[in-house]
Amino acid sequence: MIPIENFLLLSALLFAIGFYGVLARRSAILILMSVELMLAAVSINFIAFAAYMDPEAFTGLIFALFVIAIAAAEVGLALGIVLRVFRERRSSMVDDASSLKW
Amino acid sequence: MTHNYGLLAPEFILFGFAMLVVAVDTFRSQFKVGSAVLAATAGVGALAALGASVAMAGVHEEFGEILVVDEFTTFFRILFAATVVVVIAMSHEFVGKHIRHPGEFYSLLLLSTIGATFMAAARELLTAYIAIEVLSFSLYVAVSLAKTDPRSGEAGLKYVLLGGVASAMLLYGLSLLYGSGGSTSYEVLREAFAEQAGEASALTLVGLAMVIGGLAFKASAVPFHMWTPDAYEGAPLPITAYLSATSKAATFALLLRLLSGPLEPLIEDWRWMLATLSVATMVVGNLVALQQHNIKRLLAYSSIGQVGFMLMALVALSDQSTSALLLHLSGYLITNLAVFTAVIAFYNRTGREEIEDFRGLAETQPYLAVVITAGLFSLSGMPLLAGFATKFLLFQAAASGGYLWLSGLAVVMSTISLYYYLQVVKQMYFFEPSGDASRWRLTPSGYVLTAVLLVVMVIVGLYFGPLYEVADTAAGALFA
Amino acid sequence: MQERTALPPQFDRPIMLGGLLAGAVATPLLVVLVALRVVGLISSPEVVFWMAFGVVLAGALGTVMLSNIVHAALALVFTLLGIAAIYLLLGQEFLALAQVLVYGGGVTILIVFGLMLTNATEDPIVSDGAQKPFAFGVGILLALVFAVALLGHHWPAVGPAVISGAEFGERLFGEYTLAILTVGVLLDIALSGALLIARPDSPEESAE
Amino acid sequence: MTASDGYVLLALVLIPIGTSVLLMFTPSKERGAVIGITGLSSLAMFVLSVYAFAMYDFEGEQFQGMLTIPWVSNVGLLGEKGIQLKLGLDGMAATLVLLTGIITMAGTWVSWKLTHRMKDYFILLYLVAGGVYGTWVMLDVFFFFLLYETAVLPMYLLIGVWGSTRKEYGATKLMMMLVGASILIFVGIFGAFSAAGLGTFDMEELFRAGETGLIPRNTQILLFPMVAVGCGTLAGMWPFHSWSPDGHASAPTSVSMLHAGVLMKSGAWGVIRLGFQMLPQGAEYWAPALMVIGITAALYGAISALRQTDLKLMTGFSSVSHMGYVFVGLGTLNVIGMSGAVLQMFAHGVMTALFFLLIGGMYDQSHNREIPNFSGMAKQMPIWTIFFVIAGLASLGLPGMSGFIAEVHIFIGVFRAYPVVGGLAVLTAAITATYLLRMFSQAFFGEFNPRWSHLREINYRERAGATVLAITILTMGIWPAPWIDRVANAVAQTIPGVSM
Repeated sequence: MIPIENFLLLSALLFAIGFYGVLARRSAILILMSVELMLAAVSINFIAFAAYMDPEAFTGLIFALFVIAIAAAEVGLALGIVLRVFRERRSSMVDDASSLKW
Repeated sequence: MTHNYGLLAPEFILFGFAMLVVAVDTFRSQFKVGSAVLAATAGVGALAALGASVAMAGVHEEFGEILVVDEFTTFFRILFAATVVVVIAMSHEFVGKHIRHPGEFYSLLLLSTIGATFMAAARELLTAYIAIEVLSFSLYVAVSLAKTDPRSGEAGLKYVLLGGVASAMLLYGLSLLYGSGGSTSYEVLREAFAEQAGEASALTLVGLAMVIGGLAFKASAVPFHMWTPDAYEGAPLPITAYLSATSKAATFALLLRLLSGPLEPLIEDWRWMLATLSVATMVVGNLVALQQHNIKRLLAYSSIGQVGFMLMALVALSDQSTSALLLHLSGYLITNLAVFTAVIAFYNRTGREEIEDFRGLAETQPYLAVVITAGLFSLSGMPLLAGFATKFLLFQAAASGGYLWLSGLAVVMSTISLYYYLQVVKQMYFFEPSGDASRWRLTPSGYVLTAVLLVVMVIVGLYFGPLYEVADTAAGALFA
Repeated sequence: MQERTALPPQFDRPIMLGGLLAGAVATPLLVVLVALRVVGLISSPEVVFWMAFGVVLAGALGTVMLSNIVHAALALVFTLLGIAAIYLLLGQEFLALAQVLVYGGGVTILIVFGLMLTNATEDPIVSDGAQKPFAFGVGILLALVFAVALLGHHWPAVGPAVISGAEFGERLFGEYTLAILTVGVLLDIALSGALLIARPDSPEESAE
Repeated sequence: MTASDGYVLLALVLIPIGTSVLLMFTPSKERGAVIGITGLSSLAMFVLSVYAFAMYDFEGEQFQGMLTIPWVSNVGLLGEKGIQLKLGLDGMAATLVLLTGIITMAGTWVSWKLTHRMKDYFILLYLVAGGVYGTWVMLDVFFFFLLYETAVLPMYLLIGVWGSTRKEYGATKLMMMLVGASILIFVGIFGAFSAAGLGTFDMEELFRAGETGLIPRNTQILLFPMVAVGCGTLAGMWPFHSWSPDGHASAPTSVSMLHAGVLMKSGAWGVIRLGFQMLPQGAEYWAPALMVIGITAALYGAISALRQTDLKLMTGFSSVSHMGYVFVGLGTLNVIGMSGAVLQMFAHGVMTALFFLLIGGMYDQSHNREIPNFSGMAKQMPIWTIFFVIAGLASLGLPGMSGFIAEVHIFIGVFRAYPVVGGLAVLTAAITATYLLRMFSQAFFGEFNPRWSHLREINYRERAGATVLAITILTMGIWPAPWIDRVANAVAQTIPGVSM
């Protein structure tokens, strides 16, 4: 039996790494990938909690399923916008998109 | 398990009309009709939803474990439906000139309203989250819809990336709350947290902080406001108006549900967080607004400042402060929409959005100058207008809740806000117009819409009793 | 046209390098874990868990640290697949499957397409922002806060419950029908939105 | 006054505001229509004001002509009475209503010669008038404050658009200082409302709460300075007066008239209503401080006026000085001194309006306000000079003029309370006499400066306005009883803890 702490620790580290990526990276696509890491961490959390703490209602599982779906949709949408900006600017660096003050 | 889907009639109407708008758009070119037909379709849909919401006033019924339709929900439903009606009405001329996909534009407005309503109606975390994302996704797309303006895509990019981060934060917080409370249902969570009251575990606290942080982002509270000025500036103007209205109000609706429900037992733990946010938001928002030259950025920072005031009511959370907040929100929405309608009319005519460009508007279009002046004065809380009465009661509620210092600060900030609003007023009245000084006319719909909003603004400012009572009933549903 | 259409040749080297690196790290880890298992200090699922743990975190670190954007994307794939393994360990076959399909399939492909369309494959090296040290501090702090909060909590000593697919589906489409519908709206918004935004429509834009 | 006279009071507020609204829909090309509407409206206000003043029964109840319309109740933090549209007149307010009627009418006549956007000008001017009337008659703190702010707000545009020298600076400074001061009033109102815990903004209830100590004494002591400074800023109270001379210098004529003549009084009125009546225990505590501030202001204003060469600035500082007397009078805490304060509000209002009317009438022709540039004006403009001398003599408190009545009350009150301050007050009067007489001798008499031979006598509208004001000054000076009766009685009735 694996204690729940292990999963939670994994998720916490994953989230922190993702957050680091968001702050440190400049490429829009890399930031997007870092966000995906954070969302994956969330899913692990939800599933772990559901399996260990809430086996009757297991809402967490359903939550995780929705998170996966929505995260995927977010990638699609964000990439669409990246493409538009790229076409207008020929760059996918967030800092280069600077006609607005960052 | 059967659900009463009749409860969701307004949302189904919105959805149906959203699809209809897209369908009409598809066949539009074959029949050679302009985008007016889209606006009309969307407008009819929004009005129908508004009617259905009004017809359901007084209903208090639960939709399974996930939604509740009570006075609070109805209040926001009506608010959102009315807002979307106004936004559709104000955007027709603009859409023709500056929007890439009119059909999509209108259907997004309708669909996002569904998300906003569900945010107010959710009684369970999962539904609340999905509702947030429906609203946010619509806005990500809508912000990027402006034609030929490269700022639009950039704004959309920043918004979607930062929005994703905020969602992740919010979700992580929700997962911790779920882990600590063992359920996603507001009621069950409330019981679970009631046991922890006063000695909440570190897990709960971290979750709480992250949830508040994530929602603070959606409400654009400092320091989670970075996206706001950019999104406001880059977005097409009607969407800027919509961002400042519905997206904010919906976030507050959700916050109210959460804070008065599941998180209420932890009030001592989140109160100081919100107080800090409130102070930072009103100070930063209003001070940074002083340096803006672009009307959209000015309104962005001013709306940030307003969020600071609204957060104050959450800090002093009570039945009274909630009703004051709901009243203030309604007044703020009306005022903001009036200002934006006028600014859009100005933009349609001149294509300009710097504050300096408003120079001499009192000569060239005195009526519009009056509307903008009244709106800005109302935002800063000047008398005879909505802003005065609603701010008065809001600040009073905070003071009565034991936060006299906070409302004192709010009044100071409110006064500072007057200074930057005056910069706009000054341009319009004190100086002669530069360049083309001939008078011009608004479109008839522009006249009607601004006039209606102006009148409502004055009515709310002077005879706010009925609206206040409605808000009070809505607030009562939370604190029953 | 080349014969191989699956991936552009730029991907060859990273895949090979990644494989080598993963092998180099994973083999000793595997050896240690198996040894521990043989001695009887940990159980079989735990062996799998720690392996997945290693893969997920290594992939995540690769995603946020590699300066070659294509490498980073591939590292992400490792992470996402590792997470699917975690779901299996938690007894959720259905979600593991969804994870593999949605992420391993859909998202990865999307990102690779995104990279290719934005010419990242021609010049895959990106530099990070100057706020890196700050970001590092924040990341460490966040991890510490979470670790303290999580490990300090008193958790019940039970194993994960296995929820059958049937049960899951019943609840999903019973209680959460509306959520499914709403997510449908959301997906519609996202996909049609992405399409419309990405598509150049006006002549002056496409001429560019 | 009968109960139905409440509608007269309501009309006093609604007529000017209604006129504003009506003007908005009048085409700005129709100057005749604008003049007609404002003429009728100002006449109606004047008549109703005189009626209200005359019908007030000074031996009757404290508040007369009560009209209460429930507005918002039993929601949120508002209780049974909540916010009411509650009107009523007491003796002090009756006096000030009369003042407003007179000055608005005279100011309207004078403004008809405007050529630049006259319609917009009147819209704003009448909003100010409506707001000021509201502060006199409202007996609900919410509406009191609402109308108080309504009166302040249009000043920004009035000065900014129609003003003269440094108008942008003057307008912004005025606006920011006055609205900034409102912060303090806001906080004061909040504090009192919350401390009383009655859930109502009804003034009578709050007055009672203040008197009985339902608003605790310490709270009152804390809140009174906020209210006093907040309202005092509008009243030009030293050291928060600095907006006032700048504002006056840049404001157009009738705005200066209405502003110095009426609006500043509503600041002092706020100190009386929200300070002395709502927070009486706090007022008692702070009265000496108020007196010190008042006498400092009086001296400072007089000495500053002595140094000015610009006519409008001189009058502006003279206003600061005269408003200082008002605070001195209030600080005495005895009936005679406090009555003097209210009488001074009236007397100063009329005479300062006359000053600004005359200065404006002359400035429009000469575009010059420097006293040394003028000489022997009495020869060129005798009628103008006569009016000016009347105003000046009233200002320095000559017997037979309104100023005398007011100042005599204040002096008596002060000598009873604090003889030393009384001495200073007399000194101030002497300085006032000095700068006024010096100005007379420089500008009106002596060798005529031929540079001004093109100046003509002020026009008939200005003469009419000046006549009304001068008659008021003389009437009050010669037959002061109606004023004194109303005010003294009201003071004795309404301000608790006041000694004879």
